[in-house]
Amino acid sequence: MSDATITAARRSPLSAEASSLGGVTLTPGAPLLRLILRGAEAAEAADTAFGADLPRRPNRSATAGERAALWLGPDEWLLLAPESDAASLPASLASALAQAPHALVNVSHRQTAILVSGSGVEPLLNAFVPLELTEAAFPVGMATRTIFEKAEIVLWRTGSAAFHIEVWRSFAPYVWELLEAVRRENAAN
Amino acid sequence: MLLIRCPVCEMDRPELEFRYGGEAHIARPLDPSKVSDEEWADFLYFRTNPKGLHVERWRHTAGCGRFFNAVRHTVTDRFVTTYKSGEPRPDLEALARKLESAR
Amino acid sequence: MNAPFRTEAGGRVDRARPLSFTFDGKSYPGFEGDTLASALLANGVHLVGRSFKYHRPRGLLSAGAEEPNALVGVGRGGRYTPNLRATQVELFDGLVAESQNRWPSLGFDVGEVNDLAPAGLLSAGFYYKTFMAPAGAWKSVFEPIIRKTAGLGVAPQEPDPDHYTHRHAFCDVLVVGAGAAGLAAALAAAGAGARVILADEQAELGGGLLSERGATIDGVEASAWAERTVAALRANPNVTLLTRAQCFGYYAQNFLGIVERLTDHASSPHPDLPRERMWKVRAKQVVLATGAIERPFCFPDNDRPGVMLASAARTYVNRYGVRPGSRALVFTADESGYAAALDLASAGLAVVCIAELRAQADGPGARAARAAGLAVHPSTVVTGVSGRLRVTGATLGAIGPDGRVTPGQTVACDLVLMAGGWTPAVHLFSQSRGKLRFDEERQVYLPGVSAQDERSAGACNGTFGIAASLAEGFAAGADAATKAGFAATAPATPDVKGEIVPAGGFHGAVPHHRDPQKVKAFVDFQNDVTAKDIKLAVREGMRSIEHVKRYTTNGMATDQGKTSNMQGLAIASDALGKPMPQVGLTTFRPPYTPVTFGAFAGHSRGLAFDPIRRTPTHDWAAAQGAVFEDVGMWKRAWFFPRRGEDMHAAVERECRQVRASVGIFDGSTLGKIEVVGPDAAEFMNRLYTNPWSKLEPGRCRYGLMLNEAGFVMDDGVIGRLAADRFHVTTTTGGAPRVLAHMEDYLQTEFTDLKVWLTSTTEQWAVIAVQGPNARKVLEPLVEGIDISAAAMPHMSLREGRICGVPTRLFRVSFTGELGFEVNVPADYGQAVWEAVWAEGQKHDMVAYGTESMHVLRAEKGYIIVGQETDGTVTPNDLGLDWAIGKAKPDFVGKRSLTRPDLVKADRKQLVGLLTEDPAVLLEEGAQVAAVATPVRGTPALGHVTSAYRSPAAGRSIAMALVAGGRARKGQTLYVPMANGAIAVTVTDPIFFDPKGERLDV
Amino acid sequence: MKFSALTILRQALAGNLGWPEQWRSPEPKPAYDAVIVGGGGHGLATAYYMAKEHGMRNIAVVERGWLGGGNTGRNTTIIRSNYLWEESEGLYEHALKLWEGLSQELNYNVMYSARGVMMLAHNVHDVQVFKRHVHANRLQGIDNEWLTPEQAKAFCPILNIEKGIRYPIVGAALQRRGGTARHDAVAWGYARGASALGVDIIQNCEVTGIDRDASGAVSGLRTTKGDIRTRRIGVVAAGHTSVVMAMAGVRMPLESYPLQALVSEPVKPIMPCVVMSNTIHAYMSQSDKGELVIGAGTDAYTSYSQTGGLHIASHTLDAICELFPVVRRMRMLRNWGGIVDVTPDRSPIIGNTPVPGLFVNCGWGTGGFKATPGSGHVFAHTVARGEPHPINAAFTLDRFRTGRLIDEAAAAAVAH
Repeated sequence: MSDATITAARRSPLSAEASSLGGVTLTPGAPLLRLILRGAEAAEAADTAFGADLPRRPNRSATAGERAALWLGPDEWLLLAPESDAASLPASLASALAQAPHALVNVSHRQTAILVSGSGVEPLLNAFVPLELTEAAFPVGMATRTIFEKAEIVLWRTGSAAFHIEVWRSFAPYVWELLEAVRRENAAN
Repeated sequence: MLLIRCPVCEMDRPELEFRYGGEAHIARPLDPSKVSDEEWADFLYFRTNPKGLHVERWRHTAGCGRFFNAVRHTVTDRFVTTYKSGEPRPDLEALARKLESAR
Repeated sequence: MNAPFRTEAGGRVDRARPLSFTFDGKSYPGFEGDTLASALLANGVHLVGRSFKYHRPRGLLSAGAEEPNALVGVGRGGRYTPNLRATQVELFDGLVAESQNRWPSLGFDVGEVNDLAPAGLLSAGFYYKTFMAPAGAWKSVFEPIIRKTAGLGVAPQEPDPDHYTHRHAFCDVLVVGAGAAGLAAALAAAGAGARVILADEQAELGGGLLSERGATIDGVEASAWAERTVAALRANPNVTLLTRAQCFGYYAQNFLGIVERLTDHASSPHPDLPRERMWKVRAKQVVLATGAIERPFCFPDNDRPGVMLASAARTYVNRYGVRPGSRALVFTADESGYAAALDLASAGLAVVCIAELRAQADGPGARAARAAGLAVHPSTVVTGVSGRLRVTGATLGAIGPDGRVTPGQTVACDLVLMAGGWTPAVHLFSQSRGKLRFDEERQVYLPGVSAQDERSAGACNGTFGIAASLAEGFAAGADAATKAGFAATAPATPDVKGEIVPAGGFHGAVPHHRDPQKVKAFVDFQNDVTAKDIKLAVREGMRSIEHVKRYTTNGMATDQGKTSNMQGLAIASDALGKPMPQVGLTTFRPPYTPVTFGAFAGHSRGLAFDPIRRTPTHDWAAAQGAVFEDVGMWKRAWFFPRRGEDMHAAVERECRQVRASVGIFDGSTLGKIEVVGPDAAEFMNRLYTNPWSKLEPGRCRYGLMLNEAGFVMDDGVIGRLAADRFHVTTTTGGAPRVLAHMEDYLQTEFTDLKVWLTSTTEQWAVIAVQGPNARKVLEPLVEGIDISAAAMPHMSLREGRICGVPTRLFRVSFTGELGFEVNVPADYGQAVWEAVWAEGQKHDMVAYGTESMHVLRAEKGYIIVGQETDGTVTPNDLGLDWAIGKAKPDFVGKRSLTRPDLVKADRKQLVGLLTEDPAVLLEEGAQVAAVATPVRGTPALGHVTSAYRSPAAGRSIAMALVAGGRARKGQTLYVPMANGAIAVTVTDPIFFDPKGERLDV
Repeated sequence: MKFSALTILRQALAGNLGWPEQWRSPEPKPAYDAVIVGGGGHGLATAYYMAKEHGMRNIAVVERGWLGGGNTGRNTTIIRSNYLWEESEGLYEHALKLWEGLSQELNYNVMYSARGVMMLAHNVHDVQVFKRHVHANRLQGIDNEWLTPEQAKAFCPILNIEKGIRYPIVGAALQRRGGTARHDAVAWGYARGASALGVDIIQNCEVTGIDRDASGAVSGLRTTKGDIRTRRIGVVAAGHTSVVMAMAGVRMPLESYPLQALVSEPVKPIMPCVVMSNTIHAYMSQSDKGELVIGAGTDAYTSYSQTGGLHIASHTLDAICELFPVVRRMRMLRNWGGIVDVTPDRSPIIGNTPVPGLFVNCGWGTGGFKATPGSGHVFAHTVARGEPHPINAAFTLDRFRTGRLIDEAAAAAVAH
């Protein structure tokens, strides 16, 4: 679907604005084109069409320019691309993959991003995320679905002290508010 | 909270990410219309429920999303092994012997 | 103001920072670094509490977590906390504490009459034997009295204003306890490069080293060595030091719970700071260095204020600079008693004498004591004390060679110290499922075979003394680091001089010469369990230690038997004539010390208790004054009242308007699953009862899903977008369950199918436009789709645009009217909604909520899964046989439908019920009977599943599941209510437009 | 010796030296007319009623550990009978009626306390489900009434009925005759009663095998205290039923799950009744000693480990603190787990098995304690007569073949 001619106002599930406190910056992510690609047999064709090799190694991501492919399962990838790709990429992917059994589903609006960065990011996330987040255990480029207290998220480490959270839209305010609460706590410490 | 090795992610991951799926290797009859009520009840409801090694299904719901199988000791809750769906059921007696000798 | 029992110098309190606090309304001075207990003692206050059953006056037994007596309430209002141990409450300026379980005052407590009752009347288990007559009196008379007298403190009366937080943490080596062994372990492990967490319950790290006076380590005082070591650890970035952090639970796979107190010690903490943080630690290796707990002696009146553990007295003098009395009698069976005596003497207390229970008094302790001029009496026991609110003296007895006790002298003293030996704190080890072993020589349980990756070091492992604990700690830390993958060697043990190493100990009741019926010798202080109670339990046939514990309540108080369990076991073992290990050991359960509920809950509170899921158009509905209902985690608009309207009026208006013109409804919460792949249709064939192969792209079909047992699990409209792509909808509450069910079959049963499932619930905002004018509203907004009746029939699906936004437009109806469901990407939901609403104003469009949706569908006899069904209902029961693809060889649940009970004629079937009086509304859940007043015990015929006032039918309507219902059409049945039965007629469950003429327009 | 205030006084004056053993602890005889496997409340009650009402005196109860050491001594002691289906109503109401006179029947104060059990409704669906229960119960003469939030708060003053909270309370179903009892006393009271009637109660005696004769019928059992010959075995082994039944070659539709409970430190009375919330998974009462007694649903996976996960306690307590905000500063004193045996329809199996002479009473899941007297009473009939009592006739093993399930859990399922 192309969003090129849309006139209706777009409304993000998060009304919050970016801010820094106690060494941690929270930023609501900008709109992205998000595609779920399923089907291991389609991966090879997708590598070329997407422009970044889809990671075959569990829990890893690959990026090329502003595009990123996150491994979510052995035959499941979350493809992220700038919104400007919305007009062309889904169609070009679909035609490139036509010969391989697969499923390509647009989930651009299903979820939204929360960007968390700064020196205190690991203990902040570890208030709710049960995974070890040291760089040794969760290196830059690692991405996985996991639990955030009572919500499910995709957690992707984009830098030494930077994480990108993907969360379903109705859970986004919950995740944001909890992050905000613990950010205040840790700043007071 | 248990730590479970997901054979797909090839990582130890916290129990919170998983959903238990009951006893493993209970195959749905290929043609259910051919089985008797007794056999169907057995498939639906009757389980081994052992006190000891249990072969069971888990799904890494908040992870890779895959179902896989595990052998867990139901008294200690210790996982002996996990393996991908579709792989053969391990020899429990051999596993038990291995456990015994490792003690 | 100076506290009278404060030493002139010494201790680790900060004398430059005086504080003031109140206890029972009276103000006292203290210092920063005091506990409430040390500050009270400094002021000469020994009476701090009352016991549970007998309301005996009680003082401070200990200086730590094992304290059974000194429970106090601290704080005010919502921050009031009952049952805190004065020994663990850190003093801050303005602290308010009060005693508990007493009336009218601590000094004069009416409840103490229980102590005067005939000896043995309130013995163990007495309440099992009485209060049975007359029947009913238990509930009305006895129990209320017992309940009032039981309990300790008073629960807070207001909600807690504080907040709590959690943190998951990971380390190579977790060290629990920061005494000599723990510090050494942390040092060794961190030195090897391991990531270490060191947690200790106290405000200052150092454990017993902080209470040590005589010993030096590498030439410096033990406490100075501790300071130096802590500083070194703090400087290491791989080490996390947690103070005020109680490790309370040891769970499977080296997962441990630690609760850290962050604000309780501060008079005005930062408001953003949580009160407590729960650490959930996954450690590769664990070192338990949890120390040991000194055992009191069980002798008559051993509970009087002023009777104290020797180690506690030592801590008060050495660590807090407090004299716990003036004239001390030391009663010991362990070398450590002498260490206490020597320390008290150096602090200026008079040590009356040392009563040594053992026959031999020539160990290192006794020798040092004699050298210091202290009197040591071997084979001597304390047989009682005088004084009620405070000890005034003690009587001694001599143990003869036959074991009998002859009365001895009475000594005047205001402090009786007990050094009965040490019980290793194996609680966490035992929680880890490690097997304890009984040490015959010392008669204690020690860590035996490990079940997890842990080891114990120091006193908790039965290794006493600073030097030995340091050596074992170093070794344990090195071992842990090595097993965690680091090259580690144990550092050389420092040179320790001048320590008296604990050795000895005694178990069971102290022998005495007094009439056992007239004295009380306490085993469990808080629960008032005496040695006699334990013997009585054994006499009554309680042979398992668990029975003894439960019958007497020994060890079940808030200290969980830290000072009483081993004593109780020893006495029971004696009474049974069996060695202790054969009597058994009660299980150690988490938590080690009580943990705040709030700390467990963490941030899951208030509106963050569960995520609140709102739809993309929630704000619009809220602005229109919608009332919302909870469905799962979702907030759904329930109805839209106008000024002065109640729900009934609003719903009636909404329903009428939908049927008269057009309504708009938010369907976004419906579950949506995109089923894609070459085998998509075959997958649908197997998961739903209906046939899907022949459904053409662009068409929709009602789908019915069963569980494998044959019962209806979910339903929804399913559209085919392309040969290989279905847009599946589910119920709101069923969405996650349906997807999990589908994945289960796809991944583990139907692995031959090439098809994939993606949840799209939140991708789409769903705007239902329903009513005869629905097409008129949408026509001007839709681009690229011909929505005319000819081009887009009922149950079809088109892709195109609306308001410039891509849409999947369904022509479906859950109202029986012409209807569309507009799916648009969620971020555009509100904008499109507003555009539709604006267009709808030309047609008197009404916004309606879930209640009207329910009425409209019920008028048409459409079921709601979860309302007409309850997990025991088959398609046939619902009259939905038409939805079953009979030609299909198999689908999930098909085989079960032929089970004997599922084909019976008398199954409950869905019917309509019409009340004789159309104004009478049935109640949902009401039962249906064949007669107006059924005999009790007669099974009901069924129940009312849905009941509404129907504007379209102009009367009340109802649906019900009734046994053999379809054959009863036309019959009169009854719905018995509390105020009489309501007569009803059985009908078809369709109350409006039975031919569906309004749909096809 | 009959227990009474008078004997207590008399004994107290005599130094409490004259109390006899509450039950005998004999060694097993070589043969019994019947053996009950499992010395929990249900097993002991079975033996008691077999002796008392069916005249069987040559019988034994064998228990692997100590009496009442399983779920009897680990549960949160809630008693109620306001179930949905007629079969369940009959069974639990039978039990409740026995509870009402149990202390007098046994001459042992089991402290049955009819303080009321209140089940909270948090949404429209809950209201529909609970009202259905209220109506069904009324028709069967079982008390169960509907309360408004204000009435619920009047009944339990610490309940939070504010409207704006995450899961507001929109009503409640109250069974006033429901309540609690002292769990250990139930086991001890039945043991004392059974022992007095001649039943041998043998603790620390684990069953290691079940013998069958050529016809396949039960001929005896093997234990750690020797072999015992008997033609009738009643298995009442709760979470361990699958293990015992496997010894006779009988597979069961059971799975064993840990169920956690916890208590707070004792405080003066603040909680006059039992409150349950199925929607947010928590329930609470206050013991006569002052402890808040709290439970939740089962752990997520089958296990015989009597320790659960930390996160389970967290989920239980966050719910409790929402319902009762004044307890947030209260502290957890003790947390433990039991092993409950769960059937596919969450209702028990009480009756004959395919093996002649072998009877089973199991599958009580999280609801066994409340049924103790009724379960023992009807199972005694079943074992003694060889056929079920009318009250347990529907609770057959065969229902899983025919599909005639008694599904209390499904009836409360949430959807729409």
